[in-house]
Amino acid sequence: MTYRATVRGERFKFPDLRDLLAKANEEKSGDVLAGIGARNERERVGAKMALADLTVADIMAAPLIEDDINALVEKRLSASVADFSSLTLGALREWVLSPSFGVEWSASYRAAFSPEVAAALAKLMGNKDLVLAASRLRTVTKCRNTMGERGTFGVRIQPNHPSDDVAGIMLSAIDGLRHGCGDAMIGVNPAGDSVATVVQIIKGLQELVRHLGVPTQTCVLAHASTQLEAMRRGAPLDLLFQSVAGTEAANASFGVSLSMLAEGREEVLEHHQSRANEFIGENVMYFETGQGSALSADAHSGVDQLTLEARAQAVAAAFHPFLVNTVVGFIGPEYLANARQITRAGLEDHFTGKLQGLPMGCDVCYTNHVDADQNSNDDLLLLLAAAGCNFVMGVPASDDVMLHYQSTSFEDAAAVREIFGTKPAPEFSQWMQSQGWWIEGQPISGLPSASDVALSWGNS
Amino acid sequence: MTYRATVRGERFKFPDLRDLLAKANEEKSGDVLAGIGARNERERVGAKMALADLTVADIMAAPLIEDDINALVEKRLSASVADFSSLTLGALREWVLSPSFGVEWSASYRAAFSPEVAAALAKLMGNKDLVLAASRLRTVTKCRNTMGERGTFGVRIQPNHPSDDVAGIMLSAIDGLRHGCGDAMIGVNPAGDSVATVVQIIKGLQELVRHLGVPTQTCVLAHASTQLEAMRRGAPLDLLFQSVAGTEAANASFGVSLSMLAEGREEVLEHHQSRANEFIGENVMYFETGQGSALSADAHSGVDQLTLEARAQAVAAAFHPFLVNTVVGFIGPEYLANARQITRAGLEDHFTGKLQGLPMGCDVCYTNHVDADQNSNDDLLLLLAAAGCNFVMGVPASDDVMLHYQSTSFEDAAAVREIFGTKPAPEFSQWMQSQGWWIEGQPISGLPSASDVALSWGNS
Amino acid sequence: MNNDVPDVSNDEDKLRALVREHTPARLFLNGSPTSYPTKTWLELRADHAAARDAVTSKFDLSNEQLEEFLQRRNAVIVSTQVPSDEMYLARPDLGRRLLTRDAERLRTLYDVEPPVIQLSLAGGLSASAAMTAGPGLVDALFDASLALGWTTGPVIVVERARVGVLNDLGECTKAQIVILVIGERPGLSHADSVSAYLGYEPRTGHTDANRNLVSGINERATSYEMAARRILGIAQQAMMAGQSGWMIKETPVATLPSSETRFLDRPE
Amino acid sequence: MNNDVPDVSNDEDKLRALVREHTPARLFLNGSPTSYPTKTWLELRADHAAARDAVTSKFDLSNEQLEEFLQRRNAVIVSTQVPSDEMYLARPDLGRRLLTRDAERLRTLYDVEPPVIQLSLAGGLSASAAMTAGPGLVDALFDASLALGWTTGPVIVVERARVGVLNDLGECTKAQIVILVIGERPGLSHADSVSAYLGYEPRTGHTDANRNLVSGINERATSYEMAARRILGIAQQAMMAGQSGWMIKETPVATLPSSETRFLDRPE
Ligand code: B12
Ligand code: B12
Repeated sequence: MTYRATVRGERFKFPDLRDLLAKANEEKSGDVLAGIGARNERERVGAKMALADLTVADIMAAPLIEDDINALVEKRLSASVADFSSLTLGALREWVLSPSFGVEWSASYRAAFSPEVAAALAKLMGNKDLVLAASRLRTVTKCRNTMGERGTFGVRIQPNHPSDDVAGIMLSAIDGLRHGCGDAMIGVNPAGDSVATVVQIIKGLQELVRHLGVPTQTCVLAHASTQLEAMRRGAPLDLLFQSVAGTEAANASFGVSLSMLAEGREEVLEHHQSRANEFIGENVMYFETGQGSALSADAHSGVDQLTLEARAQAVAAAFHPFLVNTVVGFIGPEYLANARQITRAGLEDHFTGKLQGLPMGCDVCYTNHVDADQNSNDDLLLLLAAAGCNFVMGVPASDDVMLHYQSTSFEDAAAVREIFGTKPAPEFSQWMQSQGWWIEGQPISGLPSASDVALSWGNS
Repeated sequence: MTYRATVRGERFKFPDLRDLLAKANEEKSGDVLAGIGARNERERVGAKMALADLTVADIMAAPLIEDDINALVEKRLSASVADFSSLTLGALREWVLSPSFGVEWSASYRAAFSPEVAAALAKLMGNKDLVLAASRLRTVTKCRNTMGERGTFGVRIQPNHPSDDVAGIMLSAIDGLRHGCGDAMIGVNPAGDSVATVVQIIKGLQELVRHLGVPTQTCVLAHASTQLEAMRRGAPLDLLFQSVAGTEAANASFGVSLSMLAEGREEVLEHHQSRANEFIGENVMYFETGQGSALSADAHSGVDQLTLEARAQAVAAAFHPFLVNTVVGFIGPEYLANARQITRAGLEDHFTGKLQGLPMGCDVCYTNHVDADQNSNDDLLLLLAAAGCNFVMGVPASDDVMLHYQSTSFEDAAAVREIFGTKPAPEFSQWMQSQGWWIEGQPISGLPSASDVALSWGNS
Repeated sequence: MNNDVPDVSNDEDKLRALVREHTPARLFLNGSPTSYPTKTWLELRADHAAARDAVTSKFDLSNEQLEEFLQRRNAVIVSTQVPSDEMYLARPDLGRRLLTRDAERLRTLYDVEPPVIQLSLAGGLSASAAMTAGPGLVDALFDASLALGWTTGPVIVVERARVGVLNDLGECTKAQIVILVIGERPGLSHADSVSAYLGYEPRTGHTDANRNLVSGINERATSYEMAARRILGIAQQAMMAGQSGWMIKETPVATLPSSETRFLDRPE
Repeated sequence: MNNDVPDVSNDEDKLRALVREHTPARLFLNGSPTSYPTKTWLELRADHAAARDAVTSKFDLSNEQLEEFLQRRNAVIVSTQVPSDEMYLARPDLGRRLLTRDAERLRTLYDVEPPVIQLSLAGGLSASAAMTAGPGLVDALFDASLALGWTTGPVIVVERARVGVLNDLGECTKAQIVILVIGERPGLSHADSVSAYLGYEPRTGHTDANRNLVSGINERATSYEMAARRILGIAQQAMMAGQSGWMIKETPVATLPSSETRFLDRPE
């Protein structure tokens, strides 16, 4: 089916839905690389106009890609009370932006948005609309603590190390805790992929957490299969991590499938039974996504990267995750060329994720080969805080010494909490209070002593 | 005196303070146009390093420009209890960024920062730092209501008209009031400069305000001399407006001088005596500034545009203004090339203004000849709200049909208030309550009737 | 006061008519209080795309209508020191200075008898506006000057000019009043307005403090005759005062009565 | 628990030494809790400027050290379909495909007997890292392969390559294991690390799911011999399994003990 629009007398034609959705997307280098982006602003506006006139049913009629993610989405939607298939996207947008929507969504419509519709709505919104709409939606999850309540702002400590030196990882984690970070989790990307390394890091983190009594969860972001193997070898796993993408083929290139994730989740839940007193909820998965990953795996099927991101989120949604993280500027300029595209993508991902009911966080970040800097990173961090983002990263001085990119720091996260008057997860806040490390929410000034630091992870 | 720095083995030399300050500035097309900007990022960092090592006394030792603004600044500083001249800028930056600074500033240091030092500090801060530091500083002013209290966020209605049709102006103003905007002021830029036109608009606005009982102030942004003439001819003037720039020469090109402003202010205060019951304070001036105006008047004396902006603010500070507005993206790409530069400049201007004790607002805006769009405008609006900006503009659908640029809209301002949980000026909030136009801070849905609207300004 | 409270209304058409009659501003959008209706949001996006195009429109001397005008007015074409259209936006400094050889040319041309009024035209920030509204306004200024008995030189067209070029024009022509009709920056609602800036004996060193202007001139808003009357009214005041600039205020007599204002619907 | 509470400390030096010994991360900055100390902020800015430079560093085949290495290893130089250095970042798709004529050249060269191990080198996202660490690592891999009795072809240097070029290399050389040493994207603290990506009989259609790697290799962090041992350890596992990819996990034996980790101070 061909779609048409006229912009101030100029006519535009879009041969199919995929093309229309791609052309309606805001400018992204990845869509240009894929050869599907709008050729100019007038064409982009034309596509947005044509898109606004489609009904939700039009969008749902023909799946963009025939793969296992469709089935997952259909199952989800069929369980919901969605009844807006006859609305045009333009009208749906107005509803989603109306002040009462948040309440209605909480009650009934959390599971009612397909990824394609969520992404299409984002294409009909300005940045302020994305922030405003998302700020009205909260998703609360529980594992060893409670994330996502209004008024909270979580931080994952990301204490990576270029060669997985456990002592180095612990030192970074302690510095993060000192700043009130780590309520979302302490999550390490291991440099190596050996099961032994993963076991060692998980055990180290658990020791730290147990020793200090921190009500938080730990995670080691190896391949899911490596984490599961580590768990089988006795590592106490809190959260099972996996990167996911928006097509079956892209997930295959990551070495994962939906069944693998489902089975992994069951295995972790079972493992948690054996540590039942440690958990207050059954959200045990942690996913990372990010625009461009499917295209980078040459598995995008001609679909634009925002739609594919929303599909990756739909995968996450199927497994009741504790946290979902869009690592927005992580890959490089071939997918998001500059600060403006990264900022836009961060706000889009957060909105489409929240709309689909996810506990969205964002790794606000950029690589050294992209046209962005810490100032633009600050901007997106603050915008996402305004949007009610569940959590961000805390990386020592924002410099990830293993993954080689810049994210947000302990100081950044602490500043955001002050500016917005937000707090860590309730259990974590309480723990901070009880520790005496903080006075009125500020870390006590001066540095901890070396021996105390070493003691913190039982290494004297 | 020559300044030096070494960045990873590469040596940089800066022949004088002007050069050092210019090179330490973040990238701005205006500094490049003036031939004074850093040649590359390494040189920029080198300049920042050398700048951080200078003491405040070093900066104050030799004025950058010998003009009447210096005298003004010196008078201001000598009245304050400043005692940090021996601090390096690097150390001063750390103090200004420390959590206790806001309190100390409120008590003693409001008038202690010279524009050059304020601007230099901004050059040593990231965007987050600019937001954080500013968010701790509040300046409260009074005219017909109270602006700037913590928790408030003001909006100037800017109901401009391409040919000064008073009815058209009123219609725009009413739509703004309907959105809860207008507490900062209702301020019209007249298309023409005739005294008769200005009298007519001022009277029209006053009628509207009186008829509806709105506790706000009105302003017509003609040249100051035109406004004063209108006042003499019986127009009830609330605020006296003038654009100011950062050098005596640039102000001369605007047709103003410090003495003219001082005399104008006296005249307005006297006029207010005759309407004494209408005013609750003596802040009767409204100033607009913006990076690039001095260079555009070829009156920059080789000084960078951030320093000159801070100097323009120092002019404003001398006249106890009710509101100061940096019209940040107003002029064009020759001074701020794109969204990133506009965003940075907006945050800088707000910080340097606040630090100097001003009731800073910002016209978050862009022209159609610059590489920016409404999304980037949304970003800066939200960032400034986080920074505690006193007020922004409310322009119908963001489209100024006379000045030909895009600003922020009534809807944008209302959204910001919801996102940040901020309110209009207290008197205005109370008035809204009493009107029944709003239910729980939201305008009643639906449109006012044409006759009611016409009645609002007594034109039935 | 309470009887003035706007009510949910059944006469939306009347309200819309009132707005349309009085202003091109987009009022009473009737969406959510915190976001635009989808239609408005899309319109704004389309208008921005169009306005961006207007900025890059070229001042095309071979344009048919313009060519006819240039011939009829015996126009002299000069250029500022901006080397290319691409550099126009980035170099306002060069846009204020005539090319040396063009300045020489003008000096020679005007050596004999300086005119009272010198009319000039430039693309400025909206070449399309200058091309649409420029000729009509200049013609009207020409006729009105003639009627007042003021001599005028041949029209000067300045390529890639900024307002500050008035100084060089004054130096070269020695005219008593120099008027520069120049394209205003394009707006979102329309991109077809010119301003007329005016200086009394403009000379090197003069600034905006020494200039006056009438802005927002286009056929939708006013007739060129009316605009010309306003501009020459200011010129007359400047001649009487022996100076132009902020101290000269346009007199009410010349002010455009608001009843003359007209706005057409925006093209859909 | 309370006895573990860190206290204001007089032994900052000890803490700093502990950090320096264990990690290059910038820890315990001791500024305000919400902003960096000025010194740190300036360092980060300087490091970013330097990292941006590293991205644009060129993979310079005429570099003296590299030239010597290329000659010694009898290297074959080929290129991907990316037409210029400037387009490398924007076109990862082309960076995964060899130029047709270079692919042909390799096919002919390897027609006789496919090697067990094929070593290759590419600039990737940090040409300077590949030029610094590449030769040493490839030499170590060469020696270790020899010691294990595995045949190797001549080293292939691929200009403007992405990891996915492994497939074409596999197709052309028919080697059992193809190893690509490639510059990792530059970090803020250092920009001198390479990764070694490895595929078992790489063929068109293989994805990252079919590959393994060892990352973060540079002289500060580890000896090339140790890195080579780890990589060939994975190769050995892949040979045994008849496949490479996520199902192969590096065995602890080959894992670098953390005691071997060393970090030098960052250059000031
Ligand atoms: C960028 C990156 C990614 C991107 C890749 C997209 C892209 N276009 O670059 C994304 C986010 C998709 C990604 C995903 C994963 N990554 Co990764 N990634 C990196 C990173 C930061 C930089 C890589 C680089 O500079 N490459 C050089 C350039 C020239 O290569 P390229 O051709 O442009 O891009 C290719 C490679 O980056 C490759 N790649 C990236 N990660 C991985 C991981 C594996 C196992 C393989 C085989 C290939 C691979 O995929 C790209 C497309 O072919 C490295 C860390 C580092 N310091 O190197 C980790 C790293 C390589 N990734 C790692 C891991 C574990 C993963 C995941 C398995 C995580 C997970 N649990 O899902 C997934 C899935 C990987 C897969 N099988 O596809 C580990 C590998 C550990 C190991 N020794 O095996 C590393 C070392 C760091 C880490 N711990 O996260 N990754
Ligand atoms: C941009 C702008 C400015 C900028 C100019 C800087 C710049 N480089 O452009 C700034 C912010 C500095 C400015 C200041 C003022 N402006 Co102004 N400005 C405009 C605007 C929006 C666009 C002008 C344009 O497109 N010019 C075309 C290009 C090609 O010119 P340019 O050479 O690039 O730039 C020159 C002109 O813009 C000129 N200029 C700009 N404003 C004014 C005002 C006067 C009185 C004069 C003589 C010249 C002048 O200064 C620039 C440098 O020479 C117009 C509105 C409009 N729709 O046109 C109002 C407008 C021209 N300004 C106006 C006014 C009143 C002022 C102020 C007097 C306000 C005040 N009370 O201080 C000041 C001071 C002006 C002065 N004497 O210098 C009025 C003029 C009314 C009238 N008929 O006399 C207008 C019509 C709109 C308005 N009501 O604000 N302005």
